[in-house]
Amino acid sequence: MAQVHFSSNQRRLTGGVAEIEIEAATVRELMRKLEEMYPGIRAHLDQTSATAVAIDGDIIPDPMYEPVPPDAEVHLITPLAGG
Amino acid sequence: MRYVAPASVAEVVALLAGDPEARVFAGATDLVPQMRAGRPEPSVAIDLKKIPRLTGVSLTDGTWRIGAAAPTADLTGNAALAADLPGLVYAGGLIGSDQIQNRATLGGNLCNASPAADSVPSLVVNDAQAVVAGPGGELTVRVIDIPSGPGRTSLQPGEFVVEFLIDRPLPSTSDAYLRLIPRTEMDIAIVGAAARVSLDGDGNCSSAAIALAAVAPTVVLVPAAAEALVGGPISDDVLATVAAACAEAADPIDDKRGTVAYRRQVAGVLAKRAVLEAAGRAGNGGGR
Amino acid sequence: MSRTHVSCNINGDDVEFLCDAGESLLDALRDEMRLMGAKEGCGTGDCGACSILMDGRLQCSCLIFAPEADGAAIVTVEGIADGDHLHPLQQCFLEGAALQCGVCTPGFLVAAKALLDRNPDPTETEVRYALAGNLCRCTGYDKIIRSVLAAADRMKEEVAG
Amino acid sequence: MTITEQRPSYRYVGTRPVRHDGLDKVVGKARYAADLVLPGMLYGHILRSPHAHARIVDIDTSVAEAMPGVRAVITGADFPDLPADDPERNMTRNLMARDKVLYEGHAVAAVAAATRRQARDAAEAIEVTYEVLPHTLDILEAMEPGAPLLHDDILTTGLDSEPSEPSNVANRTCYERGDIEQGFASADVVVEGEFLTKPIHQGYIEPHACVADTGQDGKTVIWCSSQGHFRVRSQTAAMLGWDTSRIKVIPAEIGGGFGGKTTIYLEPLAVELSARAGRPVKMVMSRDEVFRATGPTPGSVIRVKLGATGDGRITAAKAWLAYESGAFPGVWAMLGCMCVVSPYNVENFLIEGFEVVVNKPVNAAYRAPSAPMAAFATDTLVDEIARRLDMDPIDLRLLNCPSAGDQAPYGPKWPLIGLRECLEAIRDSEHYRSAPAAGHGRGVASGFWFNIGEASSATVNLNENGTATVVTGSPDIGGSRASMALMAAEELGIDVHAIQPVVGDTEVVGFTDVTEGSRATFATGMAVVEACRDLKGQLRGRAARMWDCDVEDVEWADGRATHSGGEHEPLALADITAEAGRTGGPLGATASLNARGAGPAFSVQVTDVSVDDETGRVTVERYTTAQDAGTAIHPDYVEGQMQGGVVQGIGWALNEEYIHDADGVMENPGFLDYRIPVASDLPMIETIIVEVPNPNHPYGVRGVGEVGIVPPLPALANAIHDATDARIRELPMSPPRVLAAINSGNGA
Repeated sequence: MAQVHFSSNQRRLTGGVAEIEIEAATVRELMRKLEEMYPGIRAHLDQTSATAVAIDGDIIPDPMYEPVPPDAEVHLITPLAGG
Repeated sequence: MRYVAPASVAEVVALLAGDPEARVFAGATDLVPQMRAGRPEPSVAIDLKKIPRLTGVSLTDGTWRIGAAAPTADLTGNAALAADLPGLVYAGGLIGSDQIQNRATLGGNLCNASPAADSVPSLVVNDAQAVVAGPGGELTVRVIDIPSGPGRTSLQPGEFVVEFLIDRPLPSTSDAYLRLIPRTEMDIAIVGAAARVSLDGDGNCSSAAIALAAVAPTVVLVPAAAEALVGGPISDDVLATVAAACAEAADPIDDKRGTVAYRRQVAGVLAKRAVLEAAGRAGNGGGR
Repeated sequence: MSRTHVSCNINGDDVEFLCDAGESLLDALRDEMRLMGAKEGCGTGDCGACSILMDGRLQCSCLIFAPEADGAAIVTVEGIADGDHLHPLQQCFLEGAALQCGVCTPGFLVAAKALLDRNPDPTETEVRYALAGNLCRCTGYDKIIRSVLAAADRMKEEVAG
Repeated sequence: MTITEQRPSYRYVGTRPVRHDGLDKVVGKARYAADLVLPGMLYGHILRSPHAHARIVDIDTSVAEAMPGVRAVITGADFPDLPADDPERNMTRNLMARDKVLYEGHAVAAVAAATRRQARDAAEAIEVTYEVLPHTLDILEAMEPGAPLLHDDILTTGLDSEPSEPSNVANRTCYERGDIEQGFASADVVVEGEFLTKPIHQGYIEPHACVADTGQDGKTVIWCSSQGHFRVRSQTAAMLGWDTSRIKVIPAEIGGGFGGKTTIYLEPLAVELSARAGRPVKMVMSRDEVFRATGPTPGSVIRVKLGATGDGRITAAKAWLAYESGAFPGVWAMLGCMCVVSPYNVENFLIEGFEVVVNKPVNAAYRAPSAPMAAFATDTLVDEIARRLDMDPIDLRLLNCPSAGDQAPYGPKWPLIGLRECLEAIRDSEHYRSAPAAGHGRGVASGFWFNIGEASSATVNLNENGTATVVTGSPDIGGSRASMALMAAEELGIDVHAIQPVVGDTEVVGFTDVTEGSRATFATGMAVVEACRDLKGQLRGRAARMWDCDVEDVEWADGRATHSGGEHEPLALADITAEAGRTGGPLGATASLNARGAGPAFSVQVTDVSVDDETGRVTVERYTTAQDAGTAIHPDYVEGQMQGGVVQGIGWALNEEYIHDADGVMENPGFLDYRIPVASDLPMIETIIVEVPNPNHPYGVRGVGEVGIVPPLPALANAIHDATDARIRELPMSPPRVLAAINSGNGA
């Protein structure tokens, strides 16, 4: 089970839930399940530019097909820019 | 635009007389940036650097003659001049980089008429005269009478500066120039202050002149500061009076480089320091 | 308007070119002579990337009207090596990693050469002030200053040796 | 100096060879974009808005089109208008205004003509009728209801309730953890302040330049100066509405970028002008244009409040950050939020950030974007805590230092990081152990930057003489070619100068993301290593064929094949490449990857300054920086990045700023009054390379390009305070501002 953490912005869509466990093999599956649980969350993530995920601390900018290891820690965040 | 490089003052006078859009230049360190910023090109750019009289630096009969088109590097490289007029030479060595100092000139620094021109306060405290050529021949004008406002001079159409005349300083006399810039090089002065001080045998100040840059539309002489100095030793009290007189004489503006309050305060600080530096050299006999 | 004819010596070669009177020597070197070593970083004499020597004097070629070069001897970065033998400054810049992007490097080399020609044994402070007219945004100047000092040492050794 | 944690010893990695592209650069032969000349080439010139905010009523190009030498004139109407949800829409509207100009310097039209002069004259002859609109330049003013609106479609995202009216605030970002009330309640010391910074330009010495040659076949070739030619291709395609396969981009040498060349400004205009004129078109910006129209980093207003216990443990942090993005929104406030307290373990925090548009040039990335301003606030206040508690500022930071497994404020757990090692390196440095000279003030600060991975490709070809060519898609902005060659040399076991590292164009190497986020040596280096390892497998196979043995019996080490049974004389790489045609053909390998596991970067710095208390002039007397490089592949260029970052930070702290007049016109668009540091302003910048290898890279590389710019802002503010008792919370700390602070006696 991956642990998915929500930022305070995102908690508006999760009814205040800060952290849940989800069984998902890929980010795509994880997103599908999140959308089922919290309708509108994907649009919210797009709108707030939270289109990257951090899986066990590694920030992945375009993650849809990314595998999610068991017990991974997942955060939904902004893709980084750099100079 | 046409480019011409006449060989004589008379040719320059004739060119200027025939074309009000013609312009003389030497280093072009102001002209080129102004053209790039959109100022119209002159019809004719008259290069003064091929006229030996305008690029020479010489001492004759107790008077220094500095060509208006001599690059300031030729001042800093002249040991005898630097011994006599260390403040002026130091000021010339502050104008931009080595690259700039191989082009920039006292004539250009004066006639571009920036209130922040580094060499002008030193010319003024040394009571420099400018030889001006024009349709009516040559005349000699005090340098302080030439700037009339930012970018403006009292020179009439067809006139240009040929050379500067500065009497050698008397014994136990020296000058100094200090400026405040944010970096160590390459900036325009936020404030500049020049001082010329003469000491008598007792170490009392016998004559003085203080001039400020970048605190008014033109260079400012501060007679009140000079008066405070003359007649006694250069004490902390006197220096405080000098600083206050300079802050009072300053009439600056707020702009991208500094504020009114800053310029007033620092004008006093730099004037005080310039007096001390000049007096220190004068106390060692000055340049003689 | 007819163009101005200029004859001069560049890096040891007598050359002639035509230019507009208001054109900078920098543009003439690059456009007419195809000498691309001098760069335009500012066009106003503030960055030194276009530094050249004209009659032995270090100058910003962006501030020189091209016709001023008539009769002059000009040295650009392309002219400071002795054939295939690099100038000690060039060698020390390479060994000392004194360049990152390299666009300011030609100007620094010419300015540093002007310094060492006039002062073969400069202090760190003298080097810093002599190169204050050359902007570098990559290096923080540290390795440039060290490399100029190293070149000065090497040139003294060559003279002594 | 280098302080290294345990790691393998290497033969080439960590050495300091002369860079491969160095010779061309010291003899003036290196080819930058502005150096290219093509037969028949025209010159382009852009007409720019004189107004900060105005509606374009009409553009009349007829006079310009009839002028001598003019071959093409274009305006915004000549490009497709991208739909509102297209991610490149703002980019295209920045390159050429449509409907409205949003800042002074915004491009309105462009001309191609036979000479530069003709192009400029024609551009100036284009008649634009503007309806001038009210403008807004100040972040806080722009956030107010009723402020002049730049866009009528910005509805702030991230608010508790969806706004119904548009505003200049693009988004609100929030990070929150623990109980902030309780955190402050348990604090013995609470410090807070508001910190202001101005927009700062990257200040690369080479202005933007490109040449485009568009043929009758509908294809174009672009030579340009950029940090990423694949992005030039995609952005140019987006603006033109073209398929990317019609565009080939050839990277020229790049004369500095620092983030400012991660986006485009000229290329689609040059392509379109070239298409219309049927001739190649060169476009080169003036320095003035670079300042007015290309990428500064944002100005900011940041309010931070910190609480700490009496023994120095930070218990709570509250941060409010507003970043101005220029005329179109960016991601700057979000990044600032993610960095603002990251060098500290804080259990309770509330971080809130706002992205605000104003009538200034559109911001671009600049070296650790958004982190320096955030650190300026936080690390100044941390210094105040240390003073209040009479604690050593390094000890205070060590006490609150995160390490692997701690939760970073922006969410995930920290991987292996080297902040502690950097703090210890400074604490133990000769600089820190010796007292500052009399009258000098000392300041310390730390900084964080993420570093990123992204996509990279590399092709390594072995030549018949035993040399190798390494082709990557990463423009080299600071010596990365030398790093690629060193890693390839280490892998293949051949001399670093037997390797020719090359930056390939968009048609000869696989897709590679922009050189940004300190990623080139990390991610592209990883691709080079992967390709080399593939080649080593091939080399073993070829040796097996030459020896007629099983490949399992061939080992590869130190650049040669050895037979495990010792039955054959070892074969050097050159022996195998010489026979390659007879053993299966040329030897080459390609690797393309999306690099994972970028290692976060930290830097800790200490500086001593003197302050003239009568004029407010600050002199940097001494400076030492420690930075975790992971592994320094080429230490010279690691030091160069560290020193360059520090000096850019010094410029930002002391003198650099965008100055606009009341009409929104930039007052200092040149190096005379936009004051980047000159050589005589500085001491030597002493470097301590800390090496805590990144376990996710074959050689332990972290990026080194960015984090060095983060600590100088607070380090200098802290040093100035130490020297004068004046706490300055607004940049730049120029002489007038420092003197005003001294005059007002504002000790914190």
